Amino acid sequence: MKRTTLALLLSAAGAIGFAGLAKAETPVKIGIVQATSGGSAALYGVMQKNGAELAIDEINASGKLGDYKLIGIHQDDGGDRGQTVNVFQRLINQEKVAVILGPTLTTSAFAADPIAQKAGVPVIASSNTAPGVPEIGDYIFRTSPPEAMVFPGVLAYVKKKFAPKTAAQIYGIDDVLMKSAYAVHKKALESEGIKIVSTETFQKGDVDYSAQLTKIKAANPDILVIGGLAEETANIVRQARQLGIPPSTVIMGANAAISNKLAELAGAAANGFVVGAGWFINYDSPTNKAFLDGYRKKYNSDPDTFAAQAYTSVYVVADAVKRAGGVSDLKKFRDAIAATKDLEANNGKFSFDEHREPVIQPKVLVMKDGKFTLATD
Amino acid sequence: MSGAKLEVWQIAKRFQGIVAVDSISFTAEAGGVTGLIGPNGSGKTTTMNMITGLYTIDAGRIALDGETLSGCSPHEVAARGVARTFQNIRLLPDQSVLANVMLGTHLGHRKNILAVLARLPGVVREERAAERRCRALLDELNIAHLANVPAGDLSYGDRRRVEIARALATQPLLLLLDEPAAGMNHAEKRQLGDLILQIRSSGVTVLLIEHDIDLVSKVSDHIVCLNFGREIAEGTPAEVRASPAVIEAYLGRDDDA
Amino acid sequence: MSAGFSQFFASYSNIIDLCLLNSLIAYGLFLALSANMFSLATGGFMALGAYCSVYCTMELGWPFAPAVLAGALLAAAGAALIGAPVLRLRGDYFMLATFAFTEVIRVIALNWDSVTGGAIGIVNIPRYTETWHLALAVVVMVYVVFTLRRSYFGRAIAAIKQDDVVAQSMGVNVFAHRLSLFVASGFVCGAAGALAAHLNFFVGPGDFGLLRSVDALIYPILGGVNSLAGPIVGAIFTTLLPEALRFSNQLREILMGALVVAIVLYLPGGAMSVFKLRRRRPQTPGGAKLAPATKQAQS
Amino acid sequence: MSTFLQQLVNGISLGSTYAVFAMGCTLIFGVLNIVNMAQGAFFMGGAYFGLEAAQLGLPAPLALVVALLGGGLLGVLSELVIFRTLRARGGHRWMGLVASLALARMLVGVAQEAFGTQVQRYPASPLLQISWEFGGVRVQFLQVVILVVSLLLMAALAFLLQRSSVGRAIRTVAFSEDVARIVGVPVGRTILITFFLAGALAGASGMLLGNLFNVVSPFMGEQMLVKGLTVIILGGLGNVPGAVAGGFLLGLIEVFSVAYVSSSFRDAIGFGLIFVILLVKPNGLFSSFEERRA
Repeated sequence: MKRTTLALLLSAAGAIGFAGLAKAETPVKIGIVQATSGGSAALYGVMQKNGAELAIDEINASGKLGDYKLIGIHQDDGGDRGQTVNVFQRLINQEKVAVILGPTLTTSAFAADPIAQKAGVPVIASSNTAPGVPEIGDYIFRTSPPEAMVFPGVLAYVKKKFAPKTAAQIYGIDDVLMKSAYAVHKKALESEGIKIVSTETFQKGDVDYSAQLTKIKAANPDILVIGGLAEETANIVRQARQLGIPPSTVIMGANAAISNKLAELAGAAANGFVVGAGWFINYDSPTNKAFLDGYRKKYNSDPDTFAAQAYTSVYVVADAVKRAGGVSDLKKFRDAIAATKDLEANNGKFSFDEHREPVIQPKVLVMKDGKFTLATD
Repeated sequence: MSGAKLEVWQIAKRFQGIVAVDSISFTAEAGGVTGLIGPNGSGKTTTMNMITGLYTIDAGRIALDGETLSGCSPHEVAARGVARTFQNIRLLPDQSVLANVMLGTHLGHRKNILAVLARLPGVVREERAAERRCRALLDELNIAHLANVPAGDLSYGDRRRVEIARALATQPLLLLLDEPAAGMNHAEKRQLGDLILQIRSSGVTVLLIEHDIDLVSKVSDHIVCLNFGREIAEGTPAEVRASPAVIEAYLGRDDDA
Repeated sequence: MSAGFSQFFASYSNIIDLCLLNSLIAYGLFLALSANMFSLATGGFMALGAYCSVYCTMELGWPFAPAVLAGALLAAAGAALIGAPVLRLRGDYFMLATFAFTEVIRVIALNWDSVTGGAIGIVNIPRYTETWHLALAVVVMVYVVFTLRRSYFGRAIAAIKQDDVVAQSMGVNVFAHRLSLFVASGFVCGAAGALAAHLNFFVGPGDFGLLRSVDALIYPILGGVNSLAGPIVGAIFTTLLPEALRFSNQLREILMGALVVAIVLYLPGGAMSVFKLRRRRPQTPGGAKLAPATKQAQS
Repeated sequence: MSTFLQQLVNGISLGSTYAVFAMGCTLIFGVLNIVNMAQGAFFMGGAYFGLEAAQLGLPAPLALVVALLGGGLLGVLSELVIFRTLRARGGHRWMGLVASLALARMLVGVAQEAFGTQVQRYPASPLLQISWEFGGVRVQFLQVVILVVSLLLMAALAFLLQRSSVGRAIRTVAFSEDVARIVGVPVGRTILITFFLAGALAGASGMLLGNLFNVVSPFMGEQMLVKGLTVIILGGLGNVPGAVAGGFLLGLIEVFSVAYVSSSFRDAIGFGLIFVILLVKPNGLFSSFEERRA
């Protein structure tokens, strides 16, 4: 019993990969490592998988890559970095993928990216915004703008418009993304000479922020900076207003809070919410419109910033495949990715800088009547 | 080997305000068999649990060979040479009879954990000696043929024997038997009586808690009778059987004797 | 042939490592479970072992072996510290108290940025843990458990597990035995935490929460708490299952849950109980509800 | 002062959701001496049942009934599939923990398949936007509604347990299954009803919390399960009034540790306190100490 079960499991484990092999075209295998199960990581894992798969379908259908056919191989790591490493090893050594998109969590990236780096397989992340990810090695890229690229611009706008003197911060202390966003926010506030009068934290899965917000209310800050994901931010904004934090207190969010969910969950309370982003849903460009139409048609819902960034990642890959003339030489392919310049993406012109970070035009957005709109001075 | 003298002075026990045992005193002389009788709920098992340290006592003192026993935890009591059986037989049902009895040799082992992990020759010798001793005990109790049978598969009478063997494996100075005859038929009771006398002859002090007055009278040198947590009679079997208080306590309730 | 092997190893080395690591953890829990301690302290112990060993290797520049030992000893010290009060608690109260320990350690790790890096964790940890280290640790544990089981310690522990009143009455110091097992469990989990920290370049507080502690319990229970091989079987099964079911994508969680439920229902004594096809004895009537939970675990 | 009162309101409001959820957990324990780790998933399931009903246009009270029934149904399912089978096979109680955890994971997977991973919310109603301010203390209409509904559920359960024949049967089985059998209580059915009640309470609290905090997600049950376990142990396992008191107490502990110590150490303070309480009162805060009889 034991032996047969084990044998079965092993053979099943080995046999998984051969699913999408062998077509007439030259395949370009893309590993998509996104958590689609395993708790809150699945929230943005699913969005990125959707965004990437949409882009793969579009590119294959358009025929713009000629004989090259993109094959997306999605693997769920369950948000568990042990599994992320398993998946990376198998994608690299067994599937021989040309590039890996992901992983969902920064912690997974720290564990798994070194394997790809060592094997010389490029990795493009679309949700790791913590410092230190591209520093793992020269094969590691990301299309998700780090908070430090976005927030100072937003704060400058708020400072100019509202002249705040004091600020309160609240952030997710057990989330890598938010912990690093918090540090960026704090530094920016300090360098703008805004006094931080209250700092509060919350944890993943929390739904009640009233205790923290009551404390913040008592400190009466001019601005409230939230380091949270869209769902968390929405609830914090809503509860802040319910508890009577006045509209004169401007609420600002992190890049990751860009999502239509925010307006949906926070309702009218979200009006006046300020956030910076590389991408936003109402960004007016043909590329973004095509993305939105395609996404809504395929998934019957709205994309968020993670879906948008994963979508961009695939276009970066396609562009590099074209310029490198295939992926038979991964070094050449990597160089082509690194050389990405002014690619027409859903958030404007997209390039990588010399640190393999995205170069985008950060935009300052204000929530108006349930829609993110570009801030006007 | 010679047994130890057990002295009990005015011990008492309450459970949530209800008095279970109220000031009992008696002595079990070294090398003798003392019977502790009384109707159901008279406090016999509570007394036994106080002696073995399972219950803390609320008042009084217990001493073994003159040294205080009360206040010791159960394993310390056992280390002082007190072994017991249980009213509702408590064997480890999945384990073999031999393994159950071997548990009784626990205190006899002297080797430390590192020696055990290294399986030093001394450890192996100790284990073998313990096993030999237990097999000899099983032999004495006529259950050697059951050594490898899981304890849970045994008949009622055999389980009682295994429990007694386990208690004897601790090489006790004082053996407490809690209603060993419960559920036994006449033949089994007779065998049990012989066994108790045999244990007595080896020098071990025995405190026998029992319902069955005939059995107790047959094997005891001395009997203490309890009712409602109090001592109502004490003396030789003949004296206790003649006591009016004992007759009254048992009158009409003598259903299984 | 050797090329085939090296490709296999490159593809699956981490799975092998994880199977071994989880087996080690499973034996750590096996020690606790063998005296009825349903411990959720695993996450806390592993965190102590991981952070301490990483501090030793990265900050103090110690070699790997003493660092692992230091981590394991710190976790054992933690176990000794909480063990004395917590072991007085029964069943589910014990479970919650140990979980509280894990949570407190996790919150400290989240807040003590200068040592743990907070939520961001510690990155670029040198990879010192080799597959053979893990294999050796598992072999040592198998030997220890095997040897203990045939000694008087083993008999005492088995008695504590099934009926601690009997064990006490036979002279077994139940508290001391349980405390030593709890400390040993802490030591093993601490060592596992130290080895895990040096396996994948990174540690963070998220690695050591409730999920980790619950998974660690599931390994030996699923494999069988009465069998020497139970922990390994349970750990390997639970580690391979998500890999084997990866093809099923979204349905994976559902299938995994269903499989575990099926095993529990058809082999309620754990997977290894399949080798013990002994007939079930009728339960003694009365007291079934209040009887020690361990009674009649096999089918 | 107003900040203190506001925090008190926050704590009571949070505590009421804990209390309703914990009642279900403790009920199961009281009757069967087991912890059902799938209660968190029933909580999540109830929130989705209520959400579906509300989206179909059912008024909130009816949606709550749907959540109750839905949660109860899941409870019954867990008894029929897992616990009954395990009892019949004489499985170790740890197996019940493992199996109910696995069931919880399955249900989370199913919810993810059916409703997606994204957070959803209940339809907004203008009625729910109302709030009052008393000297700087904000009280929302919704908080009051939920507190009232929670208290009603507690009262209903208390009435059911103390006054009805079903309650008598449940209490008898809780006292001893054997005694229940002897006096002719249908044990199997009573246990099934207990599971239904526990699931229903979980489901109802799922919808209440979902409404109060505007959150419905497949993962919402995991944290609640931890809170529920904490509460029932605080209140004494199997002690229903203890669970209610423990629920409010935990809500207040959490809120006040944020208010007067630090939000970063909220859980450490909460758990540290529980640790200490257990050391002083090993059977929970609301139980009288009873010497263990051998």
